[in-house]
Amino acid sequence: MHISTTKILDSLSKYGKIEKVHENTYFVEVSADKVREVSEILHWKLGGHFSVTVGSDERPINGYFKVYHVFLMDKQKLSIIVHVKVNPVVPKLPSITPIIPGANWHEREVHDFFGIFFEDHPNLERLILPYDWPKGVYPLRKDVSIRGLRSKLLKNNAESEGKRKAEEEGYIVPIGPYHPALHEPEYFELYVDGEKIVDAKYKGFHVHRGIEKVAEEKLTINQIPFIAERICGICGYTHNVAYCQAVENAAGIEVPLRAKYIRSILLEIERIHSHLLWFGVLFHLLGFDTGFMMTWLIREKIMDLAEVLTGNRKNYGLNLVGGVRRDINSEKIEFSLKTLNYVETKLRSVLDKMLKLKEVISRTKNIGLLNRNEAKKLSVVGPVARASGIDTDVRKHHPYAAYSEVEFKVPVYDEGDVYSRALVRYDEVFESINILKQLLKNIPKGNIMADEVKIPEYRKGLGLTEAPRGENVHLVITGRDNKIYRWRPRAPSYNNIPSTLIMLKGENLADAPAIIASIDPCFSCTDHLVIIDIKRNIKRRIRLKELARRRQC
Amino acid sequence: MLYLVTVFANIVALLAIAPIIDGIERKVKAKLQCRKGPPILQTWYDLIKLFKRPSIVTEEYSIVYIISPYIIFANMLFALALVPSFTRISLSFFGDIIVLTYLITSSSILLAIGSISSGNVFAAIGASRELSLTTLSKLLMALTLAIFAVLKRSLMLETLFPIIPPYTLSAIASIILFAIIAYIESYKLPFDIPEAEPEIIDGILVEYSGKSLGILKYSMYLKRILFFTIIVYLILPREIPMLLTPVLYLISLIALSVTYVCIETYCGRLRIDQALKFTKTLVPILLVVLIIAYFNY
Amino acid sequence: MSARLHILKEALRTGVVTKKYPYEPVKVPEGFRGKPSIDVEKCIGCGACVNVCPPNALSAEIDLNKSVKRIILFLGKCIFCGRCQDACPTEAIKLTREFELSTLTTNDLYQVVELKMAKCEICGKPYATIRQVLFTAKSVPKDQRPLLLLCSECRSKVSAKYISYARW
Amino acid sequence: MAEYVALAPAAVLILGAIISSMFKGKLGNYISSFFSTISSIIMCYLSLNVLLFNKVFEEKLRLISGITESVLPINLSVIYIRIDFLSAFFVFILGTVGLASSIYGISYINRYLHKQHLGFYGLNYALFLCFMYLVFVVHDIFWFIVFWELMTVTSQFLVSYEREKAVARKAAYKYFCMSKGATEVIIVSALIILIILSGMNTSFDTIRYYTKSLLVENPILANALIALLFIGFSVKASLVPFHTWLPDAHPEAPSNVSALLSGVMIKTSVYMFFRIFYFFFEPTVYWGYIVATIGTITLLVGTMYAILQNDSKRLLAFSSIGQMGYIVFALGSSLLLYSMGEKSYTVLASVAFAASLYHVMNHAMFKSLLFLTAGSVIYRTGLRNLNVLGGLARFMPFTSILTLIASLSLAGIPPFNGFVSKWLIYSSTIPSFTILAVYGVVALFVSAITAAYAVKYFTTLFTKPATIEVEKVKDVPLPMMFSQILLAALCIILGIYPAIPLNMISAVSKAIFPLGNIFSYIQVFPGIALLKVEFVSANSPLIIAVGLILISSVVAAALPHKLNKFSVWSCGVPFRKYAMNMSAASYFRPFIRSFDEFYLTGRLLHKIFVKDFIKKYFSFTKVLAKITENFVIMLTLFTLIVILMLLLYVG
Repeated sequence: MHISTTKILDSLSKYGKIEKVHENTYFVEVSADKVREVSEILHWKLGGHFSVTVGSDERPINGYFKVYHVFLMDKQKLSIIVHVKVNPVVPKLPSITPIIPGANWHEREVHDFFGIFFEDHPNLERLILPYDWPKGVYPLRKDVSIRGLRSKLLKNNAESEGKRKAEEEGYIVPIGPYHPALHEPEYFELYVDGEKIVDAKYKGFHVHRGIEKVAEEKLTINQIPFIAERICGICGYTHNVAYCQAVENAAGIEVPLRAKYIRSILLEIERIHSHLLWFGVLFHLLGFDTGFMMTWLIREKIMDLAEVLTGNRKNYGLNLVGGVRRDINSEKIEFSLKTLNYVETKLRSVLDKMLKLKEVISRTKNIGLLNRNEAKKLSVVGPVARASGIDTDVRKHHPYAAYSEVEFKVPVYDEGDVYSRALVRYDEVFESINILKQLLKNIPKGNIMADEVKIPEYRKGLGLTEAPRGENVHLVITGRDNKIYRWRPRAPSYNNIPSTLIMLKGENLADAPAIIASIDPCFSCTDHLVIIDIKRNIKRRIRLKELARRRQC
Repeated sequence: MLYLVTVFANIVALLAIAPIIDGIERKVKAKLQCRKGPPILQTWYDLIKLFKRPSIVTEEYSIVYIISPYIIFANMLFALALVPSFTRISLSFFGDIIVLTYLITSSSILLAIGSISSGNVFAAIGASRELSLTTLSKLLMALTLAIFAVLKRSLMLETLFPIIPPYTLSAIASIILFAIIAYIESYKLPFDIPEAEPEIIDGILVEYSGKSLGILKYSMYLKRILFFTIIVYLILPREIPMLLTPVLYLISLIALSVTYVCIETYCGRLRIDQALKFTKTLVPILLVVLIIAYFNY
Repeated sequence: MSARLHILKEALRTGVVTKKYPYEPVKVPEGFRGKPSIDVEKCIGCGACVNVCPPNALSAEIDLNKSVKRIILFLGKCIFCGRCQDACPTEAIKLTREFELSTLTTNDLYQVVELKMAKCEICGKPYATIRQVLFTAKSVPKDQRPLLLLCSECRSKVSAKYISYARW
Repeated sequence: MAEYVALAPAAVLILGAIISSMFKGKLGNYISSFFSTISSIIMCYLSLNVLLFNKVFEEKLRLISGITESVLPINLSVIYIRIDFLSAFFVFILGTVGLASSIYGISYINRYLHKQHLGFYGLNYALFLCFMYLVFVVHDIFWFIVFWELMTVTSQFLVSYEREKAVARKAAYKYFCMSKGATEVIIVSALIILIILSGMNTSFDTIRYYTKSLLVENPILANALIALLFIGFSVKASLVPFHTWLPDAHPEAPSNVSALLSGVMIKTSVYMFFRIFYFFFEPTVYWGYIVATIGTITLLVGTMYAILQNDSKRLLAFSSIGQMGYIVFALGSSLLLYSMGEKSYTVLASVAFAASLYHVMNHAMFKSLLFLTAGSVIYRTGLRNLNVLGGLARFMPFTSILTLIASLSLAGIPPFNGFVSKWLIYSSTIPSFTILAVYGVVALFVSAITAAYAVKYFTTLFTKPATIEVEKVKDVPLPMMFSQILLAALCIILGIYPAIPLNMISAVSKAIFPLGNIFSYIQVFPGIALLKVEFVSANSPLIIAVGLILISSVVAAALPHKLNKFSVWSCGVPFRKYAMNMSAASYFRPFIRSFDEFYLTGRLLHKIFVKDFIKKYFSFTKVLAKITENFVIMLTLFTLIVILMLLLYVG
């Protein structure tokens, strides 16, 4: 049942004023009490999915706090942004988490940084700020400056650990910030009974660096791409491109086609090297070190290719608002096609043999299950969604850069276990290779930088890209004198990590690292996670009811 | 007296080559993974570095946690004394097979007690896995020893060793099965579950450090050498001249460890319940071979 | 079983890939962005690179009593993005292909370029380096060249007077 | 006076019982413990005299003839008491364990001061010891059954000592019914013997005279008698089909009593097994098979269920069943190997016989020590739940070392006594290449599981960090400590110098074992006993083993050893001691999971034989009760029977 764009816009118009910001992106002004209704329609009825919630302190401009809920309608290739005015004296807003559980973290973050209170949100505790952060200081508000905050910090009160009941049966296993299985600082606490995981919690955000505040106060528009690129240690270039596209959309700058091609080429190179890295990590977690060594051996070739094209293995540093800084001559295209053929033949022969090994299959088949309904509720993105039967891919549904000029297939599986996520990534690597070939063959002539780059103030822009881990959303509000007023980067793992808590339940302790790694979490993008519970199997009946009650909230 | 001297010489020689064999294994594994790999003496360098370091103790520790590495080391030394290595002379007496199984089990039991009493939850998980695996692999060990005893009508290693001459089906089958069990016991990859590095941070050895960790690792290498020597001497015929035995023994030792490494590099790690299921499937096979051996085919 | 043999064959065919890095130097492609270095002859101390450097690795410092302007490049903060190379009018600062930065003392990572500053004719306050004045002189029409010798305040006063005279 | 000395321990005990029953408070306990300590010392003295200096104590006790003469044709006035070698061996065990548990009881029982009547405990405890002694010593079938019954009654009172706990009452009731049922069977067989064979003469020698050759003359009757006696005594020995009472009864009794229950009481039936198979009847092949098979099943079931338990004393109770399995398996294999008759098997048969008796002594020592340590943990913390307990090593250092010794000897680790007896069992069964070889291998496997739950018992109690706040717990008072040290010392001595117990056993084997002295087949070395086989190399392994251990520990001590403390590594998060440690229940979860079928069949059998059987039994009795109450039906039934009798008489 394909709902046309116009039909959506009419049904939304009765809720508030619709304003077209740039090509197929609409801002809908909605009053506070209608927010739940609109999100219900957009997320569940019209087949779109909730993407991000952004708060912004626009008192200097129009004297209000603003909360933007971004919804992406995949089938109709639309992005709808519902925004609500919040009066600064009593910052209160009805929460949409009861309808869309995926918005849980987003609203807690807005509460942390802007002090906006969300009514009947299940657990509106502190998500990102450390527990010794002074109460009532909301960092992203305009009147708070980052200088001089250090003195106000409270003394470090370690979380008091309640005494447990005497006859506890199970025990806690901390997969903590420094754990050999996961190469970034995140903290899972698994409640384990025997070898079975009963419950899991995530307490995270150990590496939150507050880049949004730094970008607003210190950096100019053309300096932010370089910090955007360093959000993630593996998929940095997608953030760079997403930011530049957001500003270009906001300012209405037309990027030349050749620059778009170069951007897409490097995005695909980054996707291949990220997926190969993931395969290596997975084989290492399953104890199959030869696979780890072999996949990374092939990945080295891709890193060398990136080094030739951009001058650096990982931080390409290629983008500025309005275009690209370095061109690709025919000799480089020749070199890239040669490496791509080598990589493709090598991968065809080695990687699918490794995926067919008995122990690899037995350790990944139907483990860490996430069914389609759970995935839709938590609005997971990228390979995790595609492995659970949801067909979302920003390159196909919201084409950006040069993706509208190439044909490619989006792999979708519906078992939703670790093995199907591996298969999704396996197909995507080969899809990227054939996209790269198409791009390199018919790259058009032309200059690589938009001729005049003029950025008006207080314009809103939405930048979307498909990172290797999922859809990447950057919302930008341009500011005065070459600075940005508000910049909200949302990395894909931000939506994916809550789904690990569901995947981990009932699984074996030995599979926990493989499950956590299966969503390919990039913690520096979203940074971090939490704790545990103990299962008493003596009084099994009573315990289960209490566990069920606790899980509803 | 000469007898005792040769036995001690044997042990000292084995103590020297155990880490070197492990070094060779690491080198071969690296080559199979397209890596250059560390030098052969790397294991010795690690051990020496570990022996220099003081061992750190947790607040929760108890005496067992400190003394168990040394008792395990002593067990391994005694086991090595029982087994003929470079020379055929060894300390065997009637029924020393049973003492051998007891030594191996008691070493893994002491390791489990030591690691649990370190108080760390990962050590406890590793220890519980280790105990489950040891009890089952001890059953397999007991069955194979019964087969050997039935084949050779004696419980003495001395009489047992060249088991091949009567080329019966059960003799060959028992050697293959013993090789599999040796593979499981020496924690080669599909079965290195107690120290599963990524899952429970080196499980059993997580709280050990410095000297005690060095000794534990050393006794693990000795355990591997012990199993290799038993397999080698099961095949080595008795007639070869005295001088040739040490050289032949060394070559076959290296060959055996290289084959084990080749298998190991291409296997992923099994979960504890899968590993137990695998060991359970071995039991009926062993019973069948035992019955065949009884009617000495 | 066949899968494992195939991988074994593949591994043996590719042979050893790793290199003993410190002993065998790693060759680097020609477009590689290494550490920047300032060419002292060409640098005119204009500070364009200082404005454009994202992590503020480059900073400028004016020493009034010695009337000297220093451009300081601290490699510890540098992210090798090459923006300074694009912004430099005289291509003084360039990215080399050198990437090994490990040193025992941090001041190896500093590169300081000291340039004498020209003093303003009227108020005598040093306002720009001599080279910068010469460089801008080339692109300024002959009749306004004397204005270049004044600091920005005096120049605005003089040119304001100059305009008011012209109107009558 | 000398000939009354055999009765001295019994007399002292009865005196102690009567005096102590008068005092309600601590005095009751002190008096009975004092008297029982003296009597156990006398028992040890007597048995050592018999065993080592082969003195013989023999009595004929003449009762007041008036009562018994007239009523029954059997002349019950005379009680034959003789301490021959077999009973001396068991009396020695009773003496040592009794000594330890009575001294232990002095301070342990004060725990029940205000809750229970200590005098009642004193009375029962002393009588229990006295009747056990008499059971070992009496050589008269009628009086044996009397003392056997009294022993069950007194132990039943001791098990249900904590009256207010319903569990204890139910366990004692179950224990009493099962052993009562068993003694019915024994009484039936005794009657058959008296009536058909020995013509009302109840002394053991006369019975032996008749039964010795019975197997040849009338095999059916002989086998029937052996079967009845075997079933009767196997309930008390908790062999598999009848073992369900033990795991409930032993944990409920006070710890020093459960030490006696596990250590000595279940050995009384082993004593009778030896009597039946060696003293009264000849060992036969098929009985060898039956006994060995039941022994193996018992050791498998007992150990497999011991691993599941999370309650310290219940775990020990199940382990007692397992170890009883070992003893009966060794006995069975000695029967089988002896009756096979081949020359090569006689060596193995004598070794099996020695192994069985040796394991009886070892098991008595380390099991009672384990129960005493569990008791001292209960004395200090009041808890038996292994999940919650832990980390006591720092507070109770001595008890933890003693438990380490006991659990290592239970696991059968070389220097301790468990190893030698188990080692003898294997070296007698595996090389026999009969069905016993398979049983031997199963026993070897099961010994690994015993080691596993020994580890579980020791680590959960002492080394694993506790999951509750363990307040300032001091070590146990002196009397309890002394008894534990006594038993631990015995464990080590019996382990390192097997010559001592083997001499005792050889004395026993000379008396009743047809093959004569076992020393002709065993060569004893410190720490290990080897079979006298042609090619035994001359060296003594244990000395070299001890040498190696010394060397490695010296090397270890030489290297600089600085212990600096650091917090437990828990991935960078502050280590929460109570939350982050593994509970006892999840110790062997993978192992137990992999043997699910075994436990399923166990549960199934339990359901069929026990639950359904009791349900049917109760429903049946209800119906029967209804019939008997109803007068009319009874009357008609009675007349019918009378008519029937008349018809028969006439016909």
